[in-house]
Amino acid sequence: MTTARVNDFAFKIGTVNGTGSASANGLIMQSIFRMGIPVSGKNVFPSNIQGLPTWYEIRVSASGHVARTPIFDLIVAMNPATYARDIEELAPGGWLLYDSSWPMADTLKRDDINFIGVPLAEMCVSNFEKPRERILMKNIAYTGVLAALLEIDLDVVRTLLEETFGETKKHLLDSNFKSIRLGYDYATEHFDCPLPIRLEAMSENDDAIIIDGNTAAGLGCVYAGATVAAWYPITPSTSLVDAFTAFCARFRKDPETGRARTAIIQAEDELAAAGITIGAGWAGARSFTATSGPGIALMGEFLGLAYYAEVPSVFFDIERVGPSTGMPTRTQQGDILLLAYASHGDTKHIVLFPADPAECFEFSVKAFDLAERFQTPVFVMSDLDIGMNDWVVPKLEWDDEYTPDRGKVLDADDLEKIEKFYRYLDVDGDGIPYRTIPGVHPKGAYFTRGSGHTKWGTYTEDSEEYLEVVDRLLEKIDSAGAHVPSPKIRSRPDAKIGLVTLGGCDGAVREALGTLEADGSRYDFMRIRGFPFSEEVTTFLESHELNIVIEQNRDAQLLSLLTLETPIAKDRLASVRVYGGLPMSAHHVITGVHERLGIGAQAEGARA
Amino acid sequence: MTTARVNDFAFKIGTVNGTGSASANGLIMQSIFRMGIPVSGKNVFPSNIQGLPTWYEIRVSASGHVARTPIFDLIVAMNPATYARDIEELAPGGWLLYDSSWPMADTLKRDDINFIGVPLAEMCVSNFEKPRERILMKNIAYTGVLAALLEIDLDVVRTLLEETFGETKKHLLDSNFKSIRLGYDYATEHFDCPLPIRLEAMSENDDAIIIDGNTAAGLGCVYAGATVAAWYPITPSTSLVDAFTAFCARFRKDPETGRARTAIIQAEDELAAAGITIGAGWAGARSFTATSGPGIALMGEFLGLAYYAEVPSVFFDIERVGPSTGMPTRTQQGDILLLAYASHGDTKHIVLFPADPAECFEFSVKAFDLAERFQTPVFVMSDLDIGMNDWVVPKLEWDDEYTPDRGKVLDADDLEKIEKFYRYLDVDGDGIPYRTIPGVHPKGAYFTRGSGHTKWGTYTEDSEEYLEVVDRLLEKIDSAGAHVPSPKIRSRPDAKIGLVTLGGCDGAVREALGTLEADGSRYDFMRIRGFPFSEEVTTFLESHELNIVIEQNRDAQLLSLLTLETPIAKDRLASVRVYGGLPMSAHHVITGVHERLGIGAQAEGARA
Amino acid sequence: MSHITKPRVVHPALEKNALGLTRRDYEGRMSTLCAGCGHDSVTAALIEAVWRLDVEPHRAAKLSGIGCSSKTPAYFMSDSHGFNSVHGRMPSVAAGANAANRDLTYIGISGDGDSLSIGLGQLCHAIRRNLDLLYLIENNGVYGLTKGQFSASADIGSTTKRGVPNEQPPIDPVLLALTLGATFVARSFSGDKEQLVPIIEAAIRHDGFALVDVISPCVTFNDHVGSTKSYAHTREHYREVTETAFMTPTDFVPLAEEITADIGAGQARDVKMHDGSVVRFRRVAEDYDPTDRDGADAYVRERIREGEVVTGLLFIDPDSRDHHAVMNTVEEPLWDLPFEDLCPGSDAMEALMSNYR
Amino acid sequence: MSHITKPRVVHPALEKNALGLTRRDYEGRMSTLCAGCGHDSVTAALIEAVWRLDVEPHRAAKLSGIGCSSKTPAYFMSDSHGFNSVHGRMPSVAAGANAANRDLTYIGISGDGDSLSIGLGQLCHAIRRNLDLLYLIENNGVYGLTKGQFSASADIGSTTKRGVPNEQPPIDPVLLALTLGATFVARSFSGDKEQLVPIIEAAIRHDGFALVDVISPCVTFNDHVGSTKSYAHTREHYREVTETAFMTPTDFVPLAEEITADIGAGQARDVKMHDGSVVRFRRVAEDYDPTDRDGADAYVRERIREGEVVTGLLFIDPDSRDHHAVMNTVEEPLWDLPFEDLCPGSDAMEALMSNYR
Ligand SMILES: Cc1ncc(C[n+]2csc(CCOP(=O)(O)OP(=O)(O)O)c2C)c(N)n1
Ligand SMILES: Cc1ncc(C[n+]2csc(CCOP(=O)(O)OP(=O)(O)O)c2C)c(N)n1
Ligand code: SF4
Ligand code: SF4
Ligand SMILES: [Mg+2]
Ligand SMILES: [Mg+2]
Repeated sequence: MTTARVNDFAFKIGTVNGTGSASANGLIMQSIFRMGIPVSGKNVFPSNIQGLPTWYEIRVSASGHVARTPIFDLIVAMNPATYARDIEELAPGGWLLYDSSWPMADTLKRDDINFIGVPLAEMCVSNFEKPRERILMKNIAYTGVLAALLEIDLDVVRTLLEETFGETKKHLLDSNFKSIRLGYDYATEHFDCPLPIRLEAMSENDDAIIIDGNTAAGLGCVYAGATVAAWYPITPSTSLVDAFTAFCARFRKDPETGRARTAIIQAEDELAAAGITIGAGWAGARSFTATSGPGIALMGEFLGLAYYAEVPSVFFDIERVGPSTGMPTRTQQGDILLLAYASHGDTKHIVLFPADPAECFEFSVKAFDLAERFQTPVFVMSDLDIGMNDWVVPKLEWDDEYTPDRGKVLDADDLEKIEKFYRYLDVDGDGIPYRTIPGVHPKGAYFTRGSGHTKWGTYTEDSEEYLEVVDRLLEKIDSAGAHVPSPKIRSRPDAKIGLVTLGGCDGAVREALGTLEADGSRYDFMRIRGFPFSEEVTTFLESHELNIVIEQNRDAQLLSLLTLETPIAKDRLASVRVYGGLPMSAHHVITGVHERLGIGAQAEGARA
Repeated sequence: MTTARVNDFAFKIGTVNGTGSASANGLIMQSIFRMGIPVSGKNVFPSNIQGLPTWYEIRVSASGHVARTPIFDLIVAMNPATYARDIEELAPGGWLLYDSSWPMADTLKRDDINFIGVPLAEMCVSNFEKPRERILMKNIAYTGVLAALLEIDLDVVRTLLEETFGETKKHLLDSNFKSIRLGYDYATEHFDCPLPIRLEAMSENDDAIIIDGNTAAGLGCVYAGATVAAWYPITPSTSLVDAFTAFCARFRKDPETGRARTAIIQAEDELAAAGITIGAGWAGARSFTATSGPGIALMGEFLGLAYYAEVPSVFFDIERVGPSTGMPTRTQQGDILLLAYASHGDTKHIVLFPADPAECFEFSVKAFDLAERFQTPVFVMSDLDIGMNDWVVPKLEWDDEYTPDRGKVLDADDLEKIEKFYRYLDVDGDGIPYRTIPGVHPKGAYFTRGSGHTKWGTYTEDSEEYLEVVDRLLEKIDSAGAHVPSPKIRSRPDAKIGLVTLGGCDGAVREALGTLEADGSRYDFMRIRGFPFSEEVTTFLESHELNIVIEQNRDAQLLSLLTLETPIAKDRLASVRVYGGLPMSAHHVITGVHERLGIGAQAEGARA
Repeated sequence: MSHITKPRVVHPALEKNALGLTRRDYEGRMSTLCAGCGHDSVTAALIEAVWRLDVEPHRAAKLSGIGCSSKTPAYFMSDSHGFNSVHGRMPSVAAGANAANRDLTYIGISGDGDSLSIGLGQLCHAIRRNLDLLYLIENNGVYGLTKGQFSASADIGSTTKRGVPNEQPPIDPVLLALTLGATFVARSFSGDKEQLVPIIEAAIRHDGFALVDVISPCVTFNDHVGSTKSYAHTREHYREVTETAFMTPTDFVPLAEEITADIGAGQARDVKMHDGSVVRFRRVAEDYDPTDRDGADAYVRERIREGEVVTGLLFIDPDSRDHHAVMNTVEEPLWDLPFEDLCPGSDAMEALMSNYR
Repeated sequence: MSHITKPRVVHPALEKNALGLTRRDYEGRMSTLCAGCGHDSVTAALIEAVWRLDVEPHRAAKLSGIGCSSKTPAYFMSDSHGFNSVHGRMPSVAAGANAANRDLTYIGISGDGDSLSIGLGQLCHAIRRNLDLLYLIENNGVYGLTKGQFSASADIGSTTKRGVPNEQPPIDPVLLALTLGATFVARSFSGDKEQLVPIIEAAIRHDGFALVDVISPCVTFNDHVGSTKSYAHTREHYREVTETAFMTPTDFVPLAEEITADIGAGQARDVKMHDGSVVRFRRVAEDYDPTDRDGADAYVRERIREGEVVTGLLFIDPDSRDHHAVMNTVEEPLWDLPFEDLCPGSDAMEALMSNYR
């Protein structure tokens, strides 16, 4: 398996969380990126703060595959607590780098892999004085070892360190680089460097960045002009608001007074976060909240209010593994049905499904436009993998021609002209009434309520009057199907089978297509990007004998939604699901698809 | 339309709420019942406490039809504010009884109906002294008029009054009966009594009672042995806990000490009510809460916990019109999908669908058995119509052989015998692990959590360990399909079309069958009574070319659930929906079914 | 609230306020509450107060949760923006609206059930934020709309209509607010419009969260003998407090006017509000300092021990800084900032991208 | 808790308690908290207290919400029943469990985030119910598990690691509990096991809701200069209070023992608990009466104004009646009542049916 491979391998680093390994891992990832090589990183971390095993997985792929791969050619095992597991996970012929300051139990040894022992702790003890420094530098030192083994460009590493520490923190720069050199020198001295798996500079990343989805989404909210954010901390959504906060500190201060052009409110819980978001949307601001499954479960009542009272508002669901508290630091797509139909009674919501940070940015902006156009809550469904992992994506760009679509808002002039304003009247026959912003004009005042109301905006308990409004709502939301991001479709002539997916499964499915088609089979591919589904989704499904829906949850929730919300016959949908909490890999997809089609070994189930 | 009809007509009484008309209406309903005639009553009341229009609808049907009928032969219009509407709603040839103490505007008059003016207020003013009495007696007096017009047996009325007031409140008995006589005498004197629509004693009700679903459900909880009830008031569920409380005061006091054998806790909100219910279930009690849509929407997070941590608990959802606050005093079946899949992540829940108070009683008991057998939250889905209206049902019976199914519980003896207890281990291969009650035995202690756990009950963040548990959960819940109440099926030879419904639509659909089959057509009928669906549900669906699913919500939620959870092809399901907030009538079903089949006038849509 | 500065015309005979509007212009839809419900009297006081303050109707937002009390916003100021939200969650909706547009006058109406049970967390946190909002609780000790269950403000020993006594300690919104750092705390009675109106006026003008707990009897479910929230009980125990010359603010003197010294100087105490308005306290107990939080708290506790219903404007923090001040947001309503001021644009984006390489 | 009457063996040298169990038998899984986290010291104190009280492990239920603090139940008493529920909602789960089985010892562990933000409403209502529960808040002023955001207990002026000061008034669980009628209120410090252990013992024995607010520093996110919940700050301001001879209960003397008068009679004050146990207060300020709610409240407020962290068992209501007493439930655990006592049976049904005709 681990034959000589340039720019095409995967390795991971196992450490203890809270020991500063995050910066070392980021440095390695970024160095490879700066070498122009396609790379992706996945952080597999525990739900605690300090002292437990954590891994950082790096995949290098000249051909640009970004999905997680569960097979590792090299493992940096810095955590004795996970030696056994790390050793077990290594591909035959692979390399295990460990800290040989302490001997490794022979029982752990495996014959078919290579052990690379470097006395990292020892080296740091003899080269650094302060106890804290000794611990931190140990984690930096393996960077140096890896640089030698994999041929990471040391100049790039040095430049990155310089950028990080600048002139002011020169001492840190020095100690960091010193420990990297220690590792590097030790490795070149003691081992055959480089390994058969190694790096070679490319120039694939000139127009790319490394970014996580939450940062990109936070930035999207800034660019969309959101001014009110309400939130309650919850993994893995917290960093979205953190990013928004940081960007606002940079971009949203009044240059003269230094005062904030944004209100960012840490709410007391998710119910309050939803209420603040809705209150602000009602009062005319672009407002949002970010949360995860448990938060959405708590927002149910408020979501129904926003739907029925038609209040624009944006909700980010950065999903983690459910049910209940589940595994807060693992990824899943388990809230699809919940988002589509959140709240009691008859409701339906617009949901966007970004696949990577670039789309997180794009769809954040889109979400506000849709929320205001359709006067309703809009969900952006992301997940821990997209939201918190490092993705290489094209540089984000901004079109200065963009103006926010505030939807059908009557301003003071408009109101001046009309005789009387009725908030819930479908004047144009498009299912969307006009709204007003409170305080703008005396004629714009109206009463908002979650109880039965007529199209004139008055209270009612009358069947017919009630029906007029809820029937229009259904029509309104369904009409949004034509405005959500259209699916990404790749067609082959004569393909009889469609692979259908959404969100972060994208990379795995696209990568799998290569293998699946290697035998001459032909598949079409569709990644769905929004709900309600557009015509194109139906057309795609209808044009294949079988559509295999690939997603990350137990209950085939996307397949369910397609079943309910498109005319496709049920026997033309099949399911591949991966929902153990780690990002999907091409391997999962291939075995899953083969299994559905009765091809090859059935051994590995779809649930792996 | 209003030709002579004995024991087969409908009338309604329009009054102002908070004026004591409820007891008069109950008296009329009960008198007809005591005359042995099949009767049903629907209370159409506003969401406030006093001063708004309210109606009480009574349908008399010798053939035992219980569904609401929207066509009235007689209206008692006691509320001038609704004269116009009441007059409009009367069937041609019908009778409008009103208080002629004040003249009725000529503009309101209709030529094709009969006006019966009785100076009720005047009569009461000249016959009663106290102002309060004068008002109250006015509402009783129309009972007397109706007795004359419809031939309600005055002896029955008198007996009922005697039962109500007993010896101690003789003065009330007298004044009530006096005012009834006033009305009766006036009517016999001034009008041709009886009307062509009239009553005639039967003996259909010897083994029947009049009861509402919430009372019956509350009684069911007593008989099931529930000891902890937690709730937060919300229409239309409040009366369920009120009934439970009253029954416990009667049946659940320690005979010696007078102390309560039940804890009934008015929680601070629905989240707390859910938490208390779950905590009590965990600690070994049969516990429940009752709420309505908004409450369920708030309980989402807790429901996921109970599902994943496998805590038996019973949740009554007495539905009202959504979304959001909606119409709190109107009925709907809008929470079907919410209940089936409540909470974030992959979840699925057992739901029971009673159709009338008798089943409310029966299914309450069943719900506790299922909750403990499957160690999971169980919903009983009722609604305002079933829960708060007066239904004539067979007397409730109790089998003293019943013992609660507490499911797979290890008691002290069992624990003594085993080596080690693992809470989440599927020992028997049925998907259901054993549980213990806290405090019973040292070996029974275990740790309960909503976060990732292994089958051994320990914390995990590992994919495989996580999957073992959630996969078993799915299997466990699906296996409950064989244990929920089986569907009620009525089959005809060669019927190609199945009518499928649930809950309170039952009466309307069964009544409609008569008309639908009048032309020789043949329909099968299935009323679904539980989810997950049993094999019989699938078999029924599969054996019909077309299944028309009749339900009370906008979004065809039962149809959706059948689509997702049975193998039936989508094109073999069609939908009839009535969701304006009033109970379904046969009329709605007939027009809806005809429309689906392209028969007859398409004028009246299904959404009526 | 921060941006209302118009002086009012006070000649009592004039029926129009400075905006040329009559009290009728501040009315709402017909009440659907029970005849005699305390809440309708509160509505009348609200109408009087906003009329006196010359609030432009369309510049006011009325928010509520769910309950009989929460229907109040429908019954005044038809020409204002109303939001009847969900049960117990009005504070968060108000916080969001206020964040988006700090320039409106925010009037929140709640009930004791809405505020002290399901909504308790939100109430407490709105206090902490010092959200610029009049938060008026129509407190009747019961859940009216769901037919008379005890609420969390029911006093120990207070009985239901059927005579069942409450045994759980009440949550007193006044003590709670004082404990949580509220900057404006008052209690009044729906039956005392004279006292209530100026309190509402001051509360609206207050720059921050103004809690006004109004005992507002429920005639249908909690006005019987045995109830401590009945008209009779409140009048009786309320009067006592007034007789002991405890504090009530009786005159709210806005900016434009001179302070008329119609009472002995020794008896009056003026507290200046952020916008220069003055709250004058009369009939206040000798050494009562309405700006001393702990003192107010101790006094109220002591009087409660004596079974009294202390009413009046009990505490005010003249240095109150509302949520926007804490957030240091710009003066303009956020919702209305020009998009150019919000969107960094393509150049900034390009520059930013270098951080992600 | 109502049904624990076993006396304990107090000879300090003995390593076994009356049940023959060592402290080790009360330990739990290895902590996964940060090295030095205050919460782990609280765990140690909990172990000591339950060991001393001879709590039978399987007769105890440990409940929590979500947070670093809420993980505590996993770290003590492996042989007890644990329930790590959902964020902020432990009080309701505990209320349900207690309703079903009043015979267990209920130990609830929460954090300041869990208790004072998302869980504030439930905490307040558990206090009102006087739920028989030790409710221990591991209070560090931040959300530890989500990486250091301010919680609602953060003091005004306390800064984040980066120096950003908090500007919202803190919710003080002690003042809150006193205001809401809590029957047992204490504050302690994770760093003072000597003080904490007897407080926990008394709290467990208390017949009702026992709030124990423990300042428990977060070494990772809130132990820097500028934080008012750091070890250093707490030690400093905490010591002062002790020096001023403010109250701390230092001896918890259970039923079976005689009260040893090892301190001057004038300095000691004994409060007898419902089960005959006694809480002895020493080093209490001269005229401090730990059974005077309003007095306690005023004292704590005054000391807070002086910047002090008042610790000790601050208030106890010896007449406390827990939720079951208020509900007047039978003595036996409800879950275990024989079905015959619960189900009225067929005859009763038949009789009842006549009411519905
Ligand atoms: C989530 C939710 N739960 C319960 C209800 C039912 N409900 C409506 S009003 C109310 C209580 C109102 O009491 P309060 O706030 O004191 O108002 P009042 O009617 O007494 O003025 C309740 C429980 C609801 N509307 N929403
Ligand atoms: C419904 C929900 N929202 C948010 C979270 C995320 N969360 C986990 S712990 C926590 C805060 C914990 O703070 P605290 O209770 O003070 O505990 P500490 O970690 O400081 O001990 C939050 C917000 C969650 N688990 N559930
Ligand atoms: S029920 Fe009570 S609170 Fe509601 S309107 Fe009637 S009197 Fe007022
Ligand atoms: S983050 Fe803070 S509270 Fe959490 S374990 Fe670490 S030190 Fe303790
Ligand atoms: Mg109330
Ligand atoms: Mg904390």
